Parts: sequence; C-alpha cells; structure tokens
Amino acid sequence: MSLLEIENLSLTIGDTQILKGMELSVAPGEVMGLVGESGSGKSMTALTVMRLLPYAARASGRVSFDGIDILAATEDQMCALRGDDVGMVFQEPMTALNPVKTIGEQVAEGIRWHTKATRAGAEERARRMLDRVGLPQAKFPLSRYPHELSGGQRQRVVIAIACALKPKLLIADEPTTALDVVLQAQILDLLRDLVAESRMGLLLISHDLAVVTEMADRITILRRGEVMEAGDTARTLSEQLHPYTRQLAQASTHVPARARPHDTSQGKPLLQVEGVTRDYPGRRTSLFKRAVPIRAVDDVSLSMQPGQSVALVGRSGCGKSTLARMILALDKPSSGAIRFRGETTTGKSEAELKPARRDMQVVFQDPYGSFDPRQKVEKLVAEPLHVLDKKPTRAERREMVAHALHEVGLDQRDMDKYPHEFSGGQRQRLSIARAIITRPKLVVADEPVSALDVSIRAQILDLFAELNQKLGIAYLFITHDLTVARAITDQVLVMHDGKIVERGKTNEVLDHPQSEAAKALVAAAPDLHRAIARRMQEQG
Amino acid sequence: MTLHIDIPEETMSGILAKAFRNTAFVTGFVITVLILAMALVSYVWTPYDVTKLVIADKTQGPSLAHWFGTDHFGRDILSMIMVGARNSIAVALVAVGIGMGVGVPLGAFAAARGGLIDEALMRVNDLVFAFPALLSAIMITAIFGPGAVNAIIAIGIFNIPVFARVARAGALAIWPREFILAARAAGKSRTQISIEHVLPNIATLLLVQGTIQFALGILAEAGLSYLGLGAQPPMPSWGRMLFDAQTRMVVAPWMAIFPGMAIVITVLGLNLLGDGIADILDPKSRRQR
Amino acid sequence: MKMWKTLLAAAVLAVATATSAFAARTDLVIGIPLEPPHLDPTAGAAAAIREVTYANVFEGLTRIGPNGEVLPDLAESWTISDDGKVYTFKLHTGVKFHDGADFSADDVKFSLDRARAENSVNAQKQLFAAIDKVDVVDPATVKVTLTHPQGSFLYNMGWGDAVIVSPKSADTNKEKPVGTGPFKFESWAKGSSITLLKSAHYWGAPVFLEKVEFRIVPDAAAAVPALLSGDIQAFPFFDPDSVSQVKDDPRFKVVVGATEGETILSINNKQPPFDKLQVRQAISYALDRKAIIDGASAGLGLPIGSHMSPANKYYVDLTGRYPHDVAKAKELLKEAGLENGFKATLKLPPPSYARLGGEIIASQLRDVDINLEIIPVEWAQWLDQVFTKKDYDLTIVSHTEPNDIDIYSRKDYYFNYANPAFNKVIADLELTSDEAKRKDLYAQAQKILADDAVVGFLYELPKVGVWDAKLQGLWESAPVPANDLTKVKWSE
Amino acid sequence: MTAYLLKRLAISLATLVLASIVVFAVLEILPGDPARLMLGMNASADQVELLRNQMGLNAPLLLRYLHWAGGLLSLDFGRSYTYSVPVIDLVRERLAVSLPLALIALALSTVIAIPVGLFSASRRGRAGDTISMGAAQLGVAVPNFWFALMLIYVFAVWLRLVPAGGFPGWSAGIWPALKSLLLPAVALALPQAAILARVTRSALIEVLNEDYIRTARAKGLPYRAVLWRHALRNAMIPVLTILGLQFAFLLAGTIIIENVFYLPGLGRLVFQAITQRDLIVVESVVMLLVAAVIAVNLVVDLSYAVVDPRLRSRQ
Repeated sequence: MSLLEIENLSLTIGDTQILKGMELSVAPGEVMGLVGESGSGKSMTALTVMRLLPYAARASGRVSFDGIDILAATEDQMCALRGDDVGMVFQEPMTALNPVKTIGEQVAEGIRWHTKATRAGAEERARRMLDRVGLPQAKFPLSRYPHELSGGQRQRVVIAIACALKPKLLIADEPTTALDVVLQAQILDLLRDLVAESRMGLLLISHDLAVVTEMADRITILRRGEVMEAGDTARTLSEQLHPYTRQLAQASTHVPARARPHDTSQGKPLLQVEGVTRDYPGRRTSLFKRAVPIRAVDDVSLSMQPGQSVALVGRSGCGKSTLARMILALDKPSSGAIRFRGETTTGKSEAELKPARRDMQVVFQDPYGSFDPRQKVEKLVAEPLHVLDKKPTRAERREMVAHALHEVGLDQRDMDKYPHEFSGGQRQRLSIARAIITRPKLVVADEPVSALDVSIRAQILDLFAELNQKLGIAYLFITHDLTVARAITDQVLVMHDGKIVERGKTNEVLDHPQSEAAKALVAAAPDLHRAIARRMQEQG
Repeated sequence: MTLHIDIPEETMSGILAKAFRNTAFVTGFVITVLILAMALVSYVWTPYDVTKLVIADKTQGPSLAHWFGTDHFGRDILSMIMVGARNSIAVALVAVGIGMGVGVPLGAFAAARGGLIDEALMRVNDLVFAFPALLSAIMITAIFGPGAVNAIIAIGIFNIPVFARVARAGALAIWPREFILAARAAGKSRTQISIEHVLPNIATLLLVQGTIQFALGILAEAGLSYLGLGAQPPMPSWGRMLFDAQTRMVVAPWMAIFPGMAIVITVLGLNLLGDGIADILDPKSRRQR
Repeated sequence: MKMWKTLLAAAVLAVATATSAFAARTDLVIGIPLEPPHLDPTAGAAAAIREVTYANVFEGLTRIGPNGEVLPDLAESWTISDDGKVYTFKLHTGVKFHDGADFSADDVKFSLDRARAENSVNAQKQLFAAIDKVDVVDPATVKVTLTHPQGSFLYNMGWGDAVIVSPKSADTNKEKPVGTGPFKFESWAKGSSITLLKSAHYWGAPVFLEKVEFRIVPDAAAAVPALLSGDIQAFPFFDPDSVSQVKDDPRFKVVVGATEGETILSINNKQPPFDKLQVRQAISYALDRKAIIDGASAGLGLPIGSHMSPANKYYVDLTGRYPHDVAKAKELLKEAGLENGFKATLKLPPPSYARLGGEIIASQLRDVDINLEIIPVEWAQWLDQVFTKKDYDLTIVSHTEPNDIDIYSRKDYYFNYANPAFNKVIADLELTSDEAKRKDLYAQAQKILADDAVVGFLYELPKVGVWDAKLQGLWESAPVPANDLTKVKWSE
Repeated sequence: MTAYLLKRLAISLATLVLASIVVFAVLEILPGDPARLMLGMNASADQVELLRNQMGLNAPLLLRYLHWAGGLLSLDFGRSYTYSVPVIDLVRERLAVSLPLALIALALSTVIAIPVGLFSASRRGRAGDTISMGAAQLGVAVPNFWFALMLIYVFAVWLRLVPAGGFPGWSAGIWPALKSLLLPAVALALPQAAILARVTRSALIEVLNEDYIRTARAKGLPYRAVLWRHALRNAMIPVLTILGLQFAFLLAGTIIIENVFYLPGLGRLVFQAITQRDLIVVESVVMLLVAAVIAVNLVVDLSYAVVDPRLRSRQ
C-alpha cells in the first residue's frame, strides 16, 4: 500500500490552472523523483501535500497520506501531521531558517511541539539529530545562529528539522539547486542515508534529470501541470518512450556541434592576466588588531588567444566572478596587471577604457536582472554603442540593433518591446545580442545558462557555439557546471580558493583531473549517462 | 539600511487597469482631484469674498446662506476653506519640490559615489534629522518672520533629508543589479547611469514618498499656522482658521469642525493615493490579491 | 456599553467631590495670562510681577485703590510742607516681614535709596527722579525731600516699583519674595503656577483666603475650557475676544471695567507718506471704530478721539473729530497726491486686540486703496524693530501706563512726532498745579494730537474680568496692574 | 561589536558638536534683544546697555560659544535671562512633565498599535483588516492639536472627567498629576499609534512572506504560534525604528499639545523662550533635545542587535 497517493489532483490559483489530473504515489522506503522544468507545477504539488498553498489556491481530486484525506483534513490535523509524519526540505537554505533563533531552538521547536518533551529532552534529541546530519556538537553547538553557517551547513540544519521526528514521508523540493556540485553530492548522500536508515518515503523534486536518476527508484515527469510519463527510473530513462522524456534527456546531455577548435597558437594573445591579486577589507576581530584582508583572487595569471573558448570552473566562492569583473575592468586588482589586446587596462580612466570596452562585452547569469525594465529593447541592446567613437544616427542604430537581433534568432520587430515581454531564454538571447552588437573580440559569460531550463539551455549553448564560429569571438565562460564546460570550451582553468590550480585542454582535464579540487568537482558532477548506466547495473 | 525594490514589469495600460480596481487608489485619487478642483475653482469663484469683513454677520451657524457658517469677522467659512486649500496645497507642494529637487540628487549622488562622500552626506542628513522638525521650523520662522514663504522653507528643509535618504536607499538597492553592471561594462559614467537607469527605477518609490510628504506638509503647515507662524491674513489658511476657532469653540464650534475636516479629508486622500500607488506597483502585494 | 457605564460613574464621582469642596471655601485659583519673569517688582517692568505680588506680598508707603485713588498703606499718614517739597510719612508699627524681620523707617530709606541709585535696575526710575534725599527721623517716621514739587509724588509711591523691601531679602526677592503683605510666597512651579499662603502675622485687616494659586494660562483658547471645567475660578484679565463664550453662562460673572490702555494705530510720522497730515487724517477717517471694537474686543471698550482714557478726569471727548467717512478719506488722499492709494506694512504684536484689530483695520484701509501687508511680530521683535529702531509704518499697541499723554513730547519716541506747540503745553503742565489750568492744558494737548492725527486713536482697552459668580471682592477696573486679594472671599 | 559601538559613539559626539555650533549660530541671527525685552518700553538705552553687559551679551562671539559649550560639558547650562534661575533647574522641572507625558503616550501608542497591527496582518484582506487599517488611515490624517481640542471639549468641558489642562505638579499626588496628563497623552498617542499599527502590519506581512515562516509551518506549528514565535520578532526592526523616531518626536514635538493643554513641559518652555528671546534657555533645551534624539537613535541601533543576532557580529 502506498504511503502517499495523489489521484486526479487539479489545482488553480486565481484564474491560473497549475495542475491538471496529477497522479503520483510514494511507497514507504521508496524514493520518488518528480522532474519538470520551471512552471511545471512540481513545487505546488509538494505544497498541496503539506497544505501550505497560497491563500487563493483551490485544489480538487484526492490526496491521501497514510490513510488520511489531506484535502479534507482540518488545520489541527494538518498541524499534527506536518513535521511529525511529513517533513519538508526547501530549495533556498539561505532564507529557510529564522535568522533570529539559534539552530538548536529551531530543531528542538518541532520536537517539543509534537512530543511535548521537556526543553532539555528536546534539546538532547536536537543535538543527536544535528550530529547525525553532520553538524557535531563540538563544532556546531546548538547556540549557533543561521548566519554563522554556510549554505551547505544551513541545508543540513533544514534537513535536521525535517527529519527530527523520523517522518514517514520526506519531501525535498530542489534541495541542492542553490548549492555547488560538491555540496550537492554531499547533501544527496546525506538524504539517501537518512531515507535508508528509517525507511522513509522520499519525494525528491528536481529539474535536474541526472540528480533524480542517481537518487530515485521511480520517477514522474511533469510538464505544464500534467504527468507525461511515470515509472521505474532506469527503464523510463533508458527506453525514453515518451517524446518529452527523450527531449529532456537529450537536452541534458546536449553538446553543440562545433567545428574543430581554432588554432590557438597563432599570433599575439588577446588577453593576458599577470599575477593578479584582489584583497577585500576583512572583518576586524578586535579594535586594536588590524583587519586581516580577505584574498578573493590570489596571484592569478592566464592568457587567451583570439577566438578561443575558455572555461573558468570552480566551486562557489572560489573567486571566479571577481576575476571576471577585473578582466572586464569593473573592479580593480590589488596588484598585478591585465592586458587586453596588448594594452594595460588596469588603472585607466573610464574615457581611456573606451576602445577596450568596444572589444569586450559581458553576458550575465540572470536573464531577468540584467535588463533595465524601464527601457525598450532597442535602447538596451544599443547601450554598448555608447563606446563607439562616432555616435550612430538613430536609423543606423536601429539597423545595428535589428542585425544583432537577427543574429541571435530574434525578430527585428522585437526592438520596440519591453524586456518583460520575453521569456527567460529569449532574454538571454537579448543579452547576447547586446554583447555582440559592437562586434567584440571577447565576451565574458558569467554562468550564462545556469538559470535556464535544460531545453532552453541547449539552444543557448548552440547559439554561443554558432557565434563563436561565425564571428570568431573568444569566450571566457565562468561556470560551476562541468557539462557546460565540456560542451563548449577548448581550454579549462580550474580555480580553487582564489588560485588557478589546474589548466589544460577541456577534455583532458575533465577526464583525468590531477588536482584535488578538480577531482572533487569531476567526481561530484552529476552525469545522466553514468547515472543511468549505474541504475541499469544495480538492477542487473 | 537595506531596501528591497521590486521593479514592476508592466505596460502603462496594465497599470492603469490595475489602478482602477484598487479601492485605496480610486478613493484617494477622487479626493485629491476634488480638493485640487476646489482650490482651482476658488481662483475664479467663491460663494463670498473672503477679504471682505462683515462684522455684523459674525459667528453665524451653518445655514442656507452660509453652508459652513461664518467666522468671527463674518466671513463665509466655505469660501475660506476653498481659498485656504490653495495655500495648503501650494505650501506642501513647493516644500515637496524643494525636498525632491535637492534631496534626490544628493541621495543618488551619495549612492553612486559611496565612500567618504556618501558617509559625509549621510552624517549631515543625520544632523538635520537630530533636530526636532517642528522646533526648528519655529526657529526658522522666528528668524525670518512668519509667513507662507518661510513656512515653505521651514517644511522644505526638512523634506530634503527624507528624500535624500529614500533616494539613496533606493539607488543602493538598484546599483548591484546586473543591468547596472551591464551599463558600466558598456562604458557609461556613474552620472549617466544614475540618470538613465537608477532614477527611472526609483521613481515610483519617490512618488509614493512624495505623496506621504505632501500629506505631512499639509499637516505641518496647519501646525505652523495654528501657532500663528504660517500664512498671514488676509490670506485664509486652514491651520489659521483653527487657530481663530479655538477661542470660540463653545459659541462657534463650526469654525473648528469644518477646517479640521478639510485637513483630515485632504491628508486622508493623499495617504490613500500613496498607499494605492505603492500597492499597484509592488508586485509582492499583488501576488496576494 | 460597559465603558459608558464606567465613564458615567466616574463623572458622578467627579461632580460629587467637586461639590463637597465648595463648602466654606478658602482657596482660589486665579488665571494669569503671562508668567512673571521673576517676582521682584523693584527690578522689572513686567505687569505679571505686579499681578501676583502687588498688595498681596509687597506693600508700599501708599497704595492705589480699586478706582485709581491714592490710599495710605505702610504709611499710616503723612504731611506735606508748604513748598510741596518735603513729605513726612508716619509709619504703622508692629509690622513684620514674612521672614520675621521687623519693619521700620530704615527699610523705607533703604528701599527708596536702592531704587534711585546709579546702578539700580528699577524699571521705573523716573518715579524717584524728584527725590533729593530720604531721612529717617525715628523708627516710625520718614522724611522725603524733593528737588522740586511733584503733584504725582504720592501716586508714584503707590506704584509696584516703589514697594518697601527688607535689606536682608532684597537680593533674593526675585526667586523668593519677602514683603509685609497679607500673603506670603509659598512656591513657584516654573511655567505652571505660583502659590501664596495667608501670612500668620499680618498687621492689617485679616484676609479671607488661606491659599491662592496663580495659574499661568497664556492662551485664550486654554482659558475658556479651564474656566468651564472649574479648574480655574477667576480670570481677572480675560481676553475680551473670548467673552462671548462665557457671558451667557450663569455660573460666571463677567465684569467689564476701564483701564488706562489707549489702544492706538501708531503711525511712523517721519515715514513717507505718513509725514503728510492729509494721509494721517485720511487714515483716521477710514477707520470704523465701532466695527473694530465689535470685531477685536467683543463690542467692549469705549472709542477714543485722543490719547486720554474716558475715565480720566481730564478727558475731552474728541471722537467726533474724524467720523467714519470713506469719501472724505479718499478726497484727502487725492489732495496728498495719492489718489491711487499706496502700500505699507502693519506690524502686529501678539495680543489679540492687535492681531484681530489689525485684520479689520487692514480690511478698512483697503476700502481707501491703502494696502497693508500684515507682519505679525513677537514682543521682542516689536520692542527691537518698532519701539527702538522705529523701523515700521504702522503698528497697533495699547499704551497702558496711566496719564501718559506726555509720551508724544518725548524726543525720539517711536511715533517720530515733534510739535513744539504740543511740547510747550506738556512743559507748562509740569509746572502748573492749579487744577483748572491743568484741565485746560490737558484739553489743549488732546486737541493738538487729534488735529495732527498723530496716530489712529481707536478705543480704550477694556479690562474684562471673568470669575465664579460666588466670588466677591476682586477689582473691577485696573488702574494699576494688580490682583488685590485683600478683600476677596467666597460667598456661601 | 565593541568597535561598532565606539564608532557609533564617536559619530554621535561629532554630531552633537556640529549641532551645538548650528544652534549657537542660528540663535545669533535671531532678531530681538533680550535685555530690552526684560526692561520694557520705558527703560533708557543706557539701562539696556548696562543689562546687556551684566548678562555677558557683549562679549566676543567665539568666547561666548566656548563659554556656553564648556558649560554644557559640566552640565552648567547657565542662567535663564527671563527667570534668572539656573537653566538646569528649569529643565529638570519641565522634564518632570514632558518625560512622563512622552512615556505614557509612547506606552499607550505601543499598547494600541502592536495588537492592532498583529490582528490586521493575520487577517490580511479581510473585513477586520480593512476596518482597522481604515481607522489607522484616519488616525494618521488627524492633526493632533485639532484632536486635542475635540478631546478637551468632550472629556473636560462636557463630561468633566479630567482637567482641561494645566499640571498640578507631582507634589499634588500621583493620581491628580497623572489625570492631567491623560488627555494630552491620548491626543499625542492616537496619531502615533495609527502610524505604528500600519508599520507593524506591513512589517509583519513582509516577514510572513519569508521562507522561514514556511519552514516553521512545515514543522507543524499552527499559524498563531508561527506569528508570535517567528514573525513578530523578525518584524521588530522597522517597528523599533519607528518607536525611536516617535520617542524623539514625542519629547520635542509636544510643543503644540503642551500649548493646547498649557502644560509646563519642555516644548512650551522652549517655545516661550524663543518668543521671549531667552536665548540661553533655547540653546540649552534644543541641545538637550538633539542629544536625546541622538541617544535614542543609538539605543534603537543597539536594540536592533538585541533583536537580530546577525547585527551583533557586524562591524
């Protein structure tokens, strides 16, 4: 008998249909993976089970948990279930904990509430639970506040809260999306162990097919509120019967078609970074001691040839974004020098930088945040034209914008729209149009696809590859995602704690990492093919 | 202080449609338009001449001839409220103008520059905030003499740090956005970015603060006039009417009630308007509606 | 519902306690509009000092009675030498200061010598200007010798500035006044109230009240509710403008008396175009005194035509000199070449007679095309800009000093008026003691001022007192600023 | 934390010094001569000059500033021109009225506002919310002096429950003194309560949208428990900010209310002192109020740290 059974569930919020005839079940001790792209309704499914939906939401159908009709249960009954029989882990560990309460209080609170334990008793259980999720008392006393912990540690606390009372069902909604690959692997391991230990059912929600494949016994694939396919993980993914399943799987492992890498040995280097270091003022520990500066980038040197595509990979906080900003002359190095096309950019005024800016553009991660919502596309895409010596006329400008839009696969009529009229993928195209309008020699792309759904991500990667071929633009890709690096770059630089610890041809480094940091990254990176293979093997 | 700004991504017509479904906005808008209309009408027509004293008609209660009664000099209170609206609106509006005109560039500049300039500007701001506003307004009018113009200056000066603070906080929330970084990568100067990207994005914030300060300005003007430091006769002003009324509360309560209600309704209208605008433009509150 | 019951119960209780307190009442709370800066009448001009201390705490050789008459006080009697230059005062015996010190002729000599000394800060030093020397004859007799005869000397000695103080306490009287009067100083809560208690060893007729509190209520707006709620039982100086609020209430008595306050529209006689006689006369014609009195003083107060109180024995009625006549005023302005009118400023000090009167006058002068900009000023600014620097066109003020027509002859006085003919009349008056002649000279003086239209003469400031109908013995008029409580009592 | 505290203290002191210069300079250009005012219309120019010398008004500007500022440091505020008593005594007497008044008003507005804000936030969009926020809107729009006038006529003149104004002094007993502060406190508190209730509500609504509220709900805590245990404390920071501003406002901004009720408080002292050109009193009281505002801001800042552990470890 199933622990959780969802039958014919429909959900509307206001006038919007979120879920349509949703079906799903989780048996005790089973891991069910719920996969879908953004807007598919997977998080709302979880909130429906918890009955924590927004005010205006209306659900119909049947949701039964352990024999209880969830949709008909009273609020008191739900309170008794939540945290005791059903636990939930959320996506964003940075905001999921109350900043003004200690982690001990937050873990013990649910224990006390449900078991009526004494304060001391509850704290003892909380201590054991935190110890279990990898936060031992000696290093992480109960009196710690969330802000004193890192993202991964906070996610462990959230898991401790959810699992404190050994729930029958654990719902994990994108539990690792906000973490880097190494932390992701650690958290997934922890979840797997906890589920196995106490035979919990786990409903794992994720957009990442590879993650789900590694974890789940069965998967359900959701698209726009409807179930596309459901069944045994290994079989579903190896057979790929449903076209959408196939589409998802292919997009996840997509590698753009690229001609053979450019000859990179010729001519003068495009970009040279020499011994660059960046210190930030650190926190003063005492009034009388000088603050120890935090070194974000530590004596980094690198060089790029025209037309070359280079990946800069590393865990979050390793200093890769800081390095990118310095290359773009948006931040100043504490020491060292950066030369672009042979000319030093460090220490130059904005006016002196103009020629360099013309040949150097940027694409950001967030397709939503990188456009001023108050301006039209024409003005936004044309913004870099500002650095041209000769200001184009209005007609020329429209011509150039139209051309750039055409190159990224958008219609020239789009230039009179506002950015909010575009989808995330289209916006990233706009972002690229903006970057190429001055025909630059170098584009720095800071995690350009990590906020996109897999299918869109594949398209954008294709576009990057195409433009690289057509226009001979050199790319510096900053990413923590090794599949992206593998897909589109010739060279890779691995960064760790501000230093470049390994460099070389992309395939060589990723297949045979030498440094500890690179090894950890490679080992932790989820890989769909590998995961399917392992599943098949396990099942024989 | 950190501030979270949600930038609404909508077209003008969408916003307007939303506006006219928002009760607070509609109520506030109607009240504000009515008060403005009343002030404008008073330029061409009032029931009676407010500069003409008719001592023989003094302190008459509301009647058909004088809907809101007459004051201690026999002037028609309705007419005085109409003309007084001019004064209240002018004082508060110009004071907001002063505050915005000086405060917003200061705040935007401080946010754009950062560092010592920011620190120094904010300390001066703190200094002005440390002085009790009403007390300082009294001192300003004591130095320059009472009158509408000095009331404007006194209120306006205290609007400057308010707008500087709001503009700075808003600008600080905009500056780390990626589109600003993109503009910087495109080689735009800080001033250009402030004008092209920052100010348009904090405009709604300033608009909301503007209505709040407008309403506060009307209250402040009333307070100063009540202490005899605002507009001087023969120009009627709501606060002054209350000042004149307070010694006659027993025999002529209408002299206090009607101008008081005029103030309450006007301030209420402006506050509702500000709330409405904030509601319409804040996607977070929209989510719940 | 429940709340209303509680409120009602509380109300009943409050009324009950209030009534029970009425039996055999010996306490009184008097409202005064201004707080005295200190309590030593020999060291400051403020009327508020006298309103608390005069006849209550401090006494002089003589005193002024309720109708402005000179009465004996610490001096039981006196004789005047034939040449009018030597006054011999016989003093009461057995008089003690509140601190227990005995009162004697030495204190009189000390007080008078102190007041006229070089470094004296007495605000009315001219009162003592005629004194040549003061001699102690014996402990109960004092002889004062004048340099020249002075008709007003006994009256002068009745002023608050001429009270007798003890050498022991003279320096501390500002904070803790010690006098010989029927009430002794008890406490002063700054900004709030001053309390006096009945003095145990008073030499004169015993007083009825045990405890008197002077509560400071600067706003007319606050005075009315305080009176209506019974917090304060008497306002001897009530703002005439607020009288309408209480005059129909049987709980209160409204008493209108006379003051020596000529309320005038002062004109800067040197400031063009006011240096033209026609302009000043035009203003006088343009003024409608009845409307001013109705609007600014609740219809109370007598119109005046020159600088003399109608209650004064030298008063001549000149109110008919400039009847309200707009046409005539316009004609005069045309003669002066100002048929299109002109602009001027009107600076108004804080009292309601000035602020309200100013609005009405501005409206009346607008009818003859004189446009006035109203500039309200505080007393400090008024004294500085108008009175001292003479930087003004027009102002409104009440001259409350008694018998002060001579101010028009003073050099550099703020009217900027100089007329030798008038000065001669005043000089003659100083030297004339014949009553008939004096009367004639005063009449001449009043007529000259009226003819010259030196200022716009408006009305005699009324002294409006409002107090509990059961209260008796308060002064109706105010010949000098005072709240004489020696005869005040509650009727049963 | 210590470093932060010291930095804040240093900034506060610098602000105070700057403020003292501003106050002194502003009062220098105030027209009107205090000596002339004290002596009245009949005194001669010589007498006025004599008094100016006695009062030290003729000394050089810088000397007078240093003398005054030095005095402030040793709590010697000088002597009032008009009252000729030490200013510190005056201030002490007036504070005995203004401080309790401000505290009562503050307590009143807090006691009214926080529950209304909580109630409103937890019933967002429903009738109870609409009604209480409508009332709050009205409360914000009412000028407090007008409200005070209405209160006087209803409760003092008509119902005769409380005195119409004035202050009998604490020596008259606690109850009569408190009674006379009741109406002014209500008149001051209600508009402030309206503001505070609105701030409380919007702060709570903001917090209720946070992720950790969902975490707490997922633990099985009922809505009410989440509101009290998790939301309220996080919503305290904007509320504390407003409370701090309000206290400063109440201490200084009572000028009008103290005039309506003729209470002998600090606000009226300074208002009178301005009109009477008692400059030394104005200077001292303004400085005192400025110091109070700065001190309250400091306390509010420190209380943020008590509420929010993240701020305890910042620089």
